[in-house]
Amino acid sequence: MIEFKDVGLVYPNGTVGLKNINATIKDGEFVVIVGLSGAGKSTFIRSINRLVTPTSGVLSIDNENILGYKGSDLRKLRTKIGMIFQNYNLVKRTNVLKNVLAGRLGHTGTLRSILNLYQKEDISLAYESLQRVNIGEKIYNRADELSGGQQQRVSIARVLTQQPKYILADEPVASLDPPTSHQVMTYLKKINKEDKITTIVNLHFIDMAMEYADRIIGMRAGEIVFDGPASEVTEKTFEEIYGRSIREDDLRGGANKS
Amino acid sequence: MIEFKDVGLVYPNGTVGLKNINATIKDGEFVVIVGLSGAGKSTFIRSINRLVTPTSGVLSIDNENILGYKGSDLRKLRTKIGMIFQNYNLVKRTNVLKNVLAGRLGHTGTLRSILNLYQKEDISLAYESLQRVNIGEKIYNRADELSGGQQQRVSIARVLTQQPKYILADEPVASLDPPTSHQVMTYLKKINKEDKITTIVNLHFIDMAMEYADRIIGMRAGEIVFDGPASEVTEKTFEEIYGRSIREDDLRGGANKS
Amino acid sequence: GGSDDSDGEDNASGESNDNAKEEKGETPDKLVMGFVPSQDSDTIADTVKPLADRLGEELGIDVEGKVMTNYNALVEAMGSNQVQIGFIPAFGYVLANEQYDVNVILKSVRHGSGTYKAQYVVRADSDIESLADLEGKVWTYADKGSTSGYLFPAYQMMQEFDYASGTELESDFFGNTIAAGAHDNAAISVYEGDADVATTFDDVRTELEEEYPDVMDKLKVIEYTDEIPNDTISVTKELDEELVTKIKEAFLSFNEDEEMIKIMDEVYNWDAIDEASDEEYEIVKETYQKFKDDIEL
Amino acid sequence: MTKQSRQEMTEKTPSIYPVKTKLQITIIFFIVIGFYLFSMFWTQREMVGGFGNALGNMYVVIEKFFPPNLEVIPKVWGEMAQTIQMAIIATTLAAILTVPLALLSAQNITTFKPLYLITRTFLNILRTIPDLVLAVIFVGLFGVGLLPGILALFIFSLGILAKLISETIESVDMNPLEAMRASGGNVFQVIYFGLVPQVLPQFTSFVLYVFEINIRASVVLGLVGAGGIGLVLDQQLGFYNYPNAMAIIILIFIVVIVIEFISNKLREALI
Amino acid sequence: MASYSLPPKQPKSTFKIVRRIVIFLAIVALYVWTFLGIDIDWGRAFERMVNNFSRVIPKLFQPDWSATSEVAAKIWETILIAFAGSLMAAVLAIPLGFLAAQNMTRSKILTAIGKWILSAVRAFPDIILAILFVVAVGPNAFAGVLAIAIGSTGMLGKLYSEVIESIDMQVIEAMEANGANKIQILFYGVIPQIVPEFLSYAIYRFEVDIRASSILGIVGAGGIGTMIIFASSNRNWNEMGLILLAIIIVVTVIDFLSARIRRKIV
Ligand SMILES: Nc1ncnc2c1ncn2[C@@H]1O[C@H](COP(=O)(O)OP(=O)(O)OP(=O)(O)O)[C@@H](O)[C@H]1O
Ligand SMILES: Nc1ncnc2c1ncn2[C@@H]1O[C@H](COP(=O)(O)OP(=O)(O)OP(=O)(O)O)[C@@H](O)[C@H]1O
Ligand SMILES: [Mg+2]
Ligand SMILES: [Mg+2]
Repeated sequence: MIEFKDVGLVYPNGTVGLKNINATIKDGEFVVIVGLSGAGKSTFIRSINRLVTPTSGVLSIDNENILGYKGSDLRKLRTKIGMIFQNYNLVKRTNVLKNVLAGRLGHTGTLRSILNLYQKEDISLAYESLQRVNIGEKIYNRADELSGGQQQRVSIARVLTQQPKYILADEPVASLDPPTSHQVMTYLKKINKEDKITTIVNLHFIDMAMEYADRIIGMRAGEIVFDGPASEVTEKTFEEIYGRSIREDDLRGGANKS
Repeated sequence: MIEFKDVGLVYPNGTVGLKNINATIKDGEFVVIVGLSGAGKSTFIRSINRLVTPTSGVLSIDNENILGYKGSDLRKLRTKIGMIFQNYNLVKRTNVLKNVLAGRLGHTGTLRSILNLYQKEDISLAYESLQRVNIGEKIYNRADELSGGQQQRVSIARVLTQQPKYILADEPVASLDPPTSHQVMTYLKKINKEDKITTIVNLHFIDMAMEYADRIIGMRAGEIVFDGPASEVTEKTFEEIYGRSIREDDLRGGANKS
Repeated sequence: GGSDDSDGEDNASGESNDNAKEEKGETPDKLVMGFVPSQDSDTIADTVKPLADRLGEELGIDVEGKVMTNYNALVEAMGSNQVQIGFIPAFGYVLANEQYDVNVILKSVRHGSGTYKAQYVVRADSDIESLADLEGKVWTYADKGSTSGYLFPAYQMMQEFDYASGTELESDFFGNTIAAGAHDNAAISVYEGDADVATTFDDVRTELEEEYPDVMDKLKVIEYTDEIPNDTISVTKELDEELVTKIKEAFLSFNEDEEMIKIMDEVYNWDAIDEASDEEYEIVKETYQKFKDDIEL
Repeated sequence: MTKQSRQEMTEKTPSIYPVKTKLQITIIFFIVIGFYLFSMFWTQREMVGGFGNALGNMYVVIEKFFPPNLEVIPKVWGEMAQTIQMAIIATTLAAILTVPLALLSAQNITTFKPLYLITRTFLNILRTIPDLVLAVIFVGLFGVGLLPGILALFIFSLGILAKLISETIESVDMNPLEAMRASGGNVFQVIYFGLVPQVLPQFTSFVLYVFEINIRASVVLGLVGAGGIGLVLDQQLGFYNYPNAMAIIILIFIVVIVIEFISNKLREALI
Repeated sequence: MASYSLPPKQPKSTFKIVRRIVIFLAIVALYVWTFLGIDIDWGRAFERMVNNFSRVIPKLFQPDWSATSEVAAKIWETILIAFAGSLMAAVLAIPLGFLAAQNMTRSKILTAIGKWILSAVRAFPDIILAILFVVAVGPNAFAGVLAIAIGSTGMLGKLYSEVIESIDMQVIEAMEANGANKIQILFYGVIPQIVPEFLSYAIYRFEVDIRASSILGIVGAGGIGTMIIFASSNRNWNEMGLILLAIIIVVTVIDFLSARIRRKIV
């Protein structure tokens, strides 16, 4: 369970990233966060595995406040949270299998991992994960030989190999075309259901959000402006999230918005 | 007027890019081409300004077959065709005004352009174009300081400055979020109507295509599978273009498709 | 005392290592002979192997010959007793003697003499007849470390025209000076008219004859310096007296050996090897001392 | 994939690298290491002393360089200046001539293959000639003086610069160039507007890098009578004035640092 | 359009204008200083080149084949020494490269120290390195190996640190996000990204070391550089021609081989 209590975050340069965030995400949920560029979606997600650190409030995971975590506590926390990035963040020149095994790093001793002495179980787990996202035959290809959709699937396999309790995905489909986007979202959803992994995804597209989410959180300027099941989303919600003047703006050209 | 007569294109490596293309695009039309990745949309568009050269058939523009063009003929042809790219293709380290003035290169002598001796008219034209896409105040910013939507607007201004008879746009909104995408499409439509510039746009999204197009051309595996007004598009057309098994494919994950 | 180098490898012949800090008079079972070819000669040999091999045979000890292109390196190597026998030009010997008490035992004999001279070369058609005519002219020499190219002629002129230092000589007596890098380059500079006088060993022109057939006619020698002692064969102070004597005898025995005479002549242009003592190099020392402070900057 | 075959594949867990690549890399690795061991053995075979006193001996020599006699720095300033001037001229010439050569030897710009291959080969050969040989040949041609030194530096820098810059050109974003071409620009315009802004910062830092190399190469120039700081350094070493030599080294070090500083500032201003 | 709507003039801060003028003036002054300081008689230089051309250049193209076996032996020695030296440098430069890279050593002071060490090493002339190592291990090939190793470390370390500074840090973030520790990130995230460039630079340096082997002459290790010195002292242009040919062949072969190896590994 992830609990935000009055969480706020101000970046060192003074930009407000999060403001008064209150939300509880229960185990096994599939939550999609939507909002305009700069709304604070990434900041929200990255607070959870402490890639950024909120400056006020309490953020607890499994009933422990994680905001004070350091060193090995932090690494242990991160080991149970998998993350998927917009640009896949694979090591381009390394092969797919090794990229996926990187997901096990948190569970493997330093020496063992440096010497490439993975346990058979780990390698077998990695291979299974790759097969789950249907890319088992590419294990020895280098990551940069794959298409965008394939790379994103590898990064999902990496997270699966990590066997996390939570998965965070920061705009996992922003660089992909629509059919491939659907593929990737389908995989995420499948994993969420099959493995009961709590999944939090950032998306730009509210339509796609509605198709996959159990619950949608809408953000705007660092605040939560909507929080509820996908079925409750209305035209009005849309306006709340994207700002009431969006269509007009569109037509006028809204020079400074994008 | 652009006329494709039995146009075919085989890439040097043997890939068939276009097959038996027959189509006539009348002056002033706003045509959107849709199709899956690899369908041949880019190949189609790039044939028109000869960034690729069809290997068979006749492609005439304003009643002249352009397939044999070389050197200065080719440059003259390109001067009257403006092109907008998915990744904006701006020179990142150069300021906006200079990027836009690059649209005048075809009209300016080499020496003049290298010495930055643009005619007053050219500068004024560039500035006006920037104002038309509502970005006049950014003229001295470097291109890499702008957001994606702003960069795409600069690239539209560049094309406007070229004062072309035709505009080609190869997935102009694929890197943008939906509100910004609509903005950009709106500008393109506006220019098409105001200046009577024939416009051909590639899109992935058939819904967006239907919103803006006068006419839609659907492609699949290098061939035209649909050609008609947006109003004639049905669920069946959709299936024809994207292939009947798309949803299934999606669910199965279709390892090698993306 | 030094610790092991990073590689930590030990050398097979490690025990033979006798170094600067040990007692005098050791007899190593391998000798290293360093050779810095003298720029002050018409052929510049690039090998020391024939001499090293023969010496090894005579002494019954392994002798390794090494050609080095810089005498600082050789002097330092003798200082740390990495090299025990050095073939060093006169000037290098003076340094080695001053810094590390290296001792001269032998010298080479060229053209029947244990010494050589430096010469003043001018264009044959110039009106320079004597050193006095050089005033205000352009002087070129190999480099300031060259005994025949710079030290001796400069000393000679300083005495003749009463200058206290080489710097003064260069700036007040001559119009300009050029360090040409090598004796042949200095002579060519005069030949081509870039300079008026070159000071070189005697006789650099023979070396140029092949490329510049008319060099003998175009360039004339107006003056010579005092005699400069030839290249030395020196040993480090750590070497055992007895061994030194044996080395000396071995070298001297080459003078009786037809085959060695031939090698010495062909490879090094030597006629023979002769005994030498430190006193003979006094004149070089004096010259060196004169300039050491001057070069000091 | 049938369920059964999947099961099979899962059971025999794959190795981290495909066996073939693993084998090849292992072989290459062992060849390199083997050759290294051989060359280490070979180079050490005639060592007499072992490492027993290596550091002690070095210390004795290093000690002689200290304390550096900083008083000489003002006196050698003229020579340092001359070295810098030669390096400036050589670097400038190389920077200018590099432009056409680098363009001709960049595969993405010169699509006419024979021309590209000829330039490439020419540059490769140019780069293989040692600076010492260049200096000697130019002295043979021009006699002693500044010119042969400058020319040797020039040719040497040209080889390095053209290689580095052509590699930079090959890695630029070709999209803007295509956009320029699509709007009817000719070759020169495309290069000037699309390529130049992209490579300019790299170009500057490479030129300054080569400038630094040229300053340090001045020791070679001393050998051929081209003067400069290298000659003075040689002289001081020759007369056993080690503290003076150390001061000169410190001066060279300072000049190198200053160039690096300027290089960084210029790059910041350009990027 | 009768009147043009020209854009507003670019707003430039006076600081920038002043800075630009200062840089411009400084560069002009630098060149004026340079050309005033260097005086070359171009007419005479040209005349001399015409006179000397036939003395030198044709002979370079008539290599003295009789020296073939000696040149071959020397170049083999050179390859061995340069190989051992550059490989040692390639390894020594790694820690220094990391120390000097801003994105790895997140301390400004350590980075500065790293960069200073590298600059200092680069400022040391070959001849002094050679003297130090002759004293340390005697006049032999191994002294040459050490001198080359140290001499190359300065440049390789600098190039390495630049490569490290340009890696994709997002990948590192991804590994941080799944709980990897610093050393694991180094081996999984950093090293795969830098290996190809490190390899290219090391091989490039190997070529440079073969060419610049005159240092070997100083330490009495022979090598091709010594032959160059003697060929030039004896004005033996034919032999120089052969040496040049040998170097060109060897460097080209190394280039070819290394390109193949690199393709395998990268
Ligand atoms: N490292 C940072 N330092 C300062 N400000 C930052 C930093 N990262 C983000 N911000 C600012 O914080 C705000 C929220 O950014 P965030 O990246 O969370 O938005 P987002 O919703 O993920 O947007 P996008 O859709 O563009 O990814 C923005 O105004 C952004 O400019
Ligand atoms: N330069 C090329 N050489 C060889 N084959 C090519 C080349 N460019 C494109 N192709 C191939 O031609 C076919 C059509 O490609 P095209 O780029 O026109 O598709 P597209 O519809 O634009 O796809 P996308 O939506 O991915 O841009 C594809 O199979 C593609 O792989
Ligand atoms: Mg974000
Ligand atoms: Mg396309």
